[in-house]
Amino acid sequence: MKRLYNSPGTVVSEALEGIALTHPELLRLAHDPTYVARVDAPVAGRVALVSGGGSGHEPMHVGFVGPGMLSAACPGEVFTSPTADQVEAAVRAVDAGAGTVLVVKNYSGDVMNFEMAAELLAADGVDTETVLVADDVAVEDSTYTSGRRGVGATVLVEKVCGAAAARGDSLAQVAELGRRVCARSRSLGFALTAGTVPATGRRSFELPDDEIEFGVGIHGEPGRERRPMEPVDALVDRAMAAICADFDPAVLTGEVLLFVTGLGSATPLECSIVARRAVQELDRRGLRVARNLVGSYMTSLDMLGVSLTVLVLDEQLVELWDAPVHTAALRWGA
Amino acid sequence: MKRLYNSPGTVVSEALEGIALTHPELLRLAHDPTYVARVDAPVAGRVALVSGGGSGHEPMHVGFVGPGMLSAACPGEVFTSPTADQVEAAVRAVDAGAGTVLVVKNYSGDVMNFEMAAELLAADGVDTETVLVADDVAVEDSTYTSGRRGVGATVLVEKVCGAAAARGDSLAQVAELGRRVCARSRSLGFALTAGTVPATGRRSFELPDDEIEFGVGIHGEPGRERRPMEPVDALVDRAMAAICADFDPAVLTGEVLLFVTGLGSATPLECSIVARRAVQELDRRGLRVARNLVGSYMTSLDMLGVSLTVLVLDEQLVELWDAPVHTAALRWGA
Amino acid sequence: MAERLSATDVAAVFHGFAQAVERDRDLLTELDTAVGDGDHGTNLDRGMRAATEALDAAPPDTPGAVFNLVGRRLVSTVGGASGALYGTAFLRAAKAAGAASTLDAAGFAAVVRDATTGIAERGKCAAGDKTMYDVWTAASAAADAAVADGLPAVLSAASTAAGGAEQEMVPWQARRGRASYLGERSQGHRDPGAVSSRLLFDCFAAWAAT
Amino acid sequence: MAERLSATDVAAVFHGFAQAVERDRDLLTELDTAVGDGDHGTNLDRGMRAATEALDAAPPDTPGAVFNLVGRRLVSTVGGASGALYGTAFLRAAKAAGAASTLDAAGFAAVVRDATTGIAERGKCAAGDKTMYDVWTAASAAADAAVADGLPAVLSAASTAAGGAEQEMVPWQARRGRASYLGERSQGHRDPGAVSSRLLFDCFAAWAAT
Ligand SMILES: Nc1ncnc2c1ncn2[C@@H]1O[C@H](COP(=O)(O)OP(=O)(O)O)[C@@H](O)[C@H]1O
Ligand SMILES: Nc1ncnc2c1ncn2[C@@H]1O[C@H](COP(=O)(O)OP(=O)(O)O)[C@@H](O)[C@H]1O
Ligand SMILES: [Mg+2]
Ligand SMILES: [Mg+2]
Ligand SMILES: [Mg+2]
Ligand SMILES: [Mg+2]
Repeated sequence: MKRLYNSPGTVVSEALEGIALTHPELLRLAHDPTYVARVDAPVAGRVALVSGGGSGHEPMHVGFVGPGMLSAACPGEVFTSPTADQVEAAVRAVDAGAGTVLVVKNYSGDVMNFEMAAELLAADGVDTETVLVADDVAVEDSTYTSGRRGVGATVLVEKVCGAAAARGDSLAQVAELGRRVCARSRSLGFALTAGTVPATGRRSFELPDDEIEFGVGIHGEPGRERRPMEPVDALVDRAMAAICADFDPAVLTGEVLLFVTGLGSATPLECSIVARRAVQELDRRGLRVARNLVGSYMTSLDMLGVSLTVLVLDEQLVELWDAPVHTAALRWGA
Repeated sequence: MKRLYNSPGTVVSEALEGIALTHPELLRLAHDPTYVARVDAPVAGRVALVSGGGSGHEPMHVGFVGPGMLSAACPGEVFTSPTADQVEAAVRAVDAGAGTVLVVKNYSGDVMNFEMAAELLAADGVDTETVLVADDVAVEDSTYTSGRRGVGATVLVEKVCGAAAARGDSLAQVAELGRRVCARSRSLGFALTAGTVPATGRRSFELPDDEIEFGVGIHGEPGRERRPMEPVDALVDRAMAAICADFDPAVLTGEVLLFVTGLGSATPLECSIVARRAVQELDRRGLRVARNLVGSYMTSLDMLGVSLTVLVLDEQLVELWDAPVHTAALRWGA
Repeated sequence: MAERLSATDVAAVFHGFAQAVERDRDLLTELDTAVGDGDHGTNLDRGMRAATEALDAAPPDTPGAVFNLVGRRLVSTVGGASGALYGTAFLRAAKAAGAASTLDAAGFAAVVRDATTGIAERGKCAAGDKTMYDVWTAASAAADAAVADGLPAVLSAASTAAGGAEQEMVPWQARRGRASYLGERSQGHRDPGAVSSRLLFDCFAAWAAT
Repeated sequence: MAERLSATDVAAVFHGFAQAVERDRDLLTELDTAVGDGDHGTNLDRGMRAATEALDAAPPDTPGAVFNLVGRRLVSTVGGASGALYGTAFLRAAKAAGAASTLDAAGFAAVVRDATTGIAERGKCAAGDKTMYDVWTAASAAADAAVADGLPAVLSAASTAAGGAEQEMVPWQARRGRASYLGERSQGHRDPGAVSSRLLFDCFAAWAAT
């Protein structure tokens, strides 16, 4: 399959060079090991915030590095979590002595590599706290699985923790807020086609023209269920039903934040059509969409699909969401 | 082909509803005729700025409505210019008595419908000035063609004119600045696949796996030339050569703005890889990329490709580019 | 055979045109996909549906009023090049028809002549640019030449000339509209607007033949 | 047949493993595409290239130092679950091997035992979860049981047990790693990490057989 690459092996490194070249006032790209940090890090007296994961999900995470959000991001190869070295080096580069919160999506590889890094840092007196994001209701959370995957809520955790760190919250407070976002977020995605992995030049899975994968992840894993294709409103309703059913009913009231992310090839037209129905559905359930974010912020290469996230807001979360942020992909108030 | 639609006929109207529902503080959607206006328009004492065109290019133009950019946008059906009615109604809604600048991409349909609207408005005493964007060097500009197409420079014109209008420039001044951006901008795009038109569910053109269209437009028109597929760096070099060769050498010096827009399905990884090479190429030619914008800002449904635009800067253009803007798709300083 | 077109007659022709456009919608879109952006059939179908609905809702009582209503509805609902061009053409036709209750051979030829000028002005196009204008000028010239032979002859001559022009243009290179971006690659393709214009003149001729 | 593994021997085995991974890279990636994210072959190939380059650049002089260098390179270059797991396994193996200049049957069995425990701790996995851990436990148990029969017997028993376990797991449902997201749909697929682990034990056995 044709793509805009030079060669499969250089996709990540060339893209990172491109990002660094086009955001010199914001970002610094480090090599061996690879990470991307705020130019102004470490920021004295502030908790640092580091995340990372496999590449192929852009703008996450590198696009969220900057004032009000991440201090650094560690991009792995496509769909491959970063190495422990990358995480360790990034934290050492941005930690200002106030400790570092690690935002980790719940995938075996990510969890293990961040954990190894945290062990190495702890041995050296660098404090870290880990916020584990596991919001995907498509996956059963039981002792017989690796637990839920981390998807859309990751972006929300990074925004909220970034704002908390910027205003001077302590390591424990920033981590606590991140966990609060996790506890109040649920997500679900569906896809009409898989993404095209650079290394193979092929889609991770093939779907007939009348079928979709419901409950997909962002790494080309097939979803939990293969279903017949339906008009998008029906798919959104189905996703919303699964998301809402998973919340404790006592929590799911009042104001919510709706996050709709395209998974790669969904056009802005399609994202808006999905957002329309999602807002209507939440409204029908008596929930007010007080904040929203719609666009392709967490992707899976060129997958055609969307992922929906609902975060139940409270006053503090609204304040932190609204706080200024200045990153390549998300910017307001600055 | 599967897409995230309910039905081909409702794509535009549902997407507009979605945008309005998710940006109530920023935008107002009017029906019969359809347009999208800033909630705070008309802004007293300020020149208004109206653009529009066929849909399928999102976020352009609706995503650029807001303080510091467009006063209103008129979205037509997919790849179909808006009607004269839409333009007329939008201008009437946002004109504050200081006149309105119309940003028109040079396509027969757009030109004629905006012209009809301008005639109707003039008859009623509403002053308009038209800035015609025609930056695509892939098209020969001669009396034997409809002239060059308007592509990427449109976004730059809207940003610069929006900033000029916001600071209080007169109708003539705002239009003059828009024409200045046009005179100093050149663009070229290439695509590996065409977009999928909702009405037919098919790609506008089919390309074999080892060929590309060089010099494509954004409406599914084939390009000027079908070429063998090459690594993306070679394609970027080829596009840059065409762009730079088209400038008056006396103009093409000093600082430039580089705009790389994905055309629909180009991933952020791909856009960054393209941007990397484009910056390097401009650098090699002794030009400094003082400002840049990289992302999918002007698209052609789900076309897989990119379009490159170079704008030769001067002090005033830098100032207007940097001025605050608050729209759904472009936001800084606000 | 009728020597005069009434308001009802003109409305009937537009109903026929709407049906023809609906029938050939995919063909028109197909032709526009090859040289343009693939919307001409959809565009015109949307517009003619709106136009015939308006004609049914409040049937106008002069040919001029029919042209005016159709022109206005097209301007409001089509967009694109063809919305502006057909809209302008029919609004000019309305002006040429004035308040007369019927159109005879000379009246019809005058209507086509003014509509054709409207297209040239709106499209800034000339003969040989390979657009709908080439079909309209051919039809207009043929209509003018046949005025002495009466309305049915005028309508039939216009239709024949339109068909001939549409075919003759195929090898040309487009110099206006989206097809012009293709340069030499536009050669050998039928122009979608020329084909739809030809359909319109066919509908007038069909009315005369019944 | 050699009763002891020297540093050179262990390095030779890792060279063999690197070749086997390069040869079977597409198979491993294919298996990972079916139940995971399609990178296991690429991941391990990248890591083992880096590891063998490091071994060639500065050949370590104890088996423990070989394991340590390979473990470190994998931790630095692989990422993903397998980078952490193989990295941890070999770093633990290095500790178990200590400063000894060679490994005998008991030494090798102890190395495998500690590496296996490292995988369990790092992966928070248990027997039956359908991961590489099932292959390692099977190999470790077989190695322990064969210690009295000498090193070649230990290596051959480990390899046979690894192969048997890898096959036996196929119908199981995965409970750790990406394959677990598939639930019942993971049944009937080979686990990529189990297959690569099996390759490693085959390489040790192949060394003993030459
Ligand atoms: N400048 C022009 N002058 C005359 N006719 C034109 C011009 N531009 C386009 N056309 C006609 O319009 C037709 C295309 O109509 P349509 O596809 O509906 O609009 P658009 O090109 O805006 O998509 C062409 O086939 C051609 O006949
Ligand atoms: N929690 C775990 N415990 C033990 N082994 C695991 C665990 N998670 C994954 N694995 C092993 O790792 C293999 C996948 O490796 P790889 O594809 O390189 O990493 P990733 O899953 O991060 O893409 C699986 O086949 C499985 O054997
Ligand atoms: Mg992986
Ligand atoms: Mg069109
Ligand atoms: Mg068209
Ligand atoms: Mg994998």
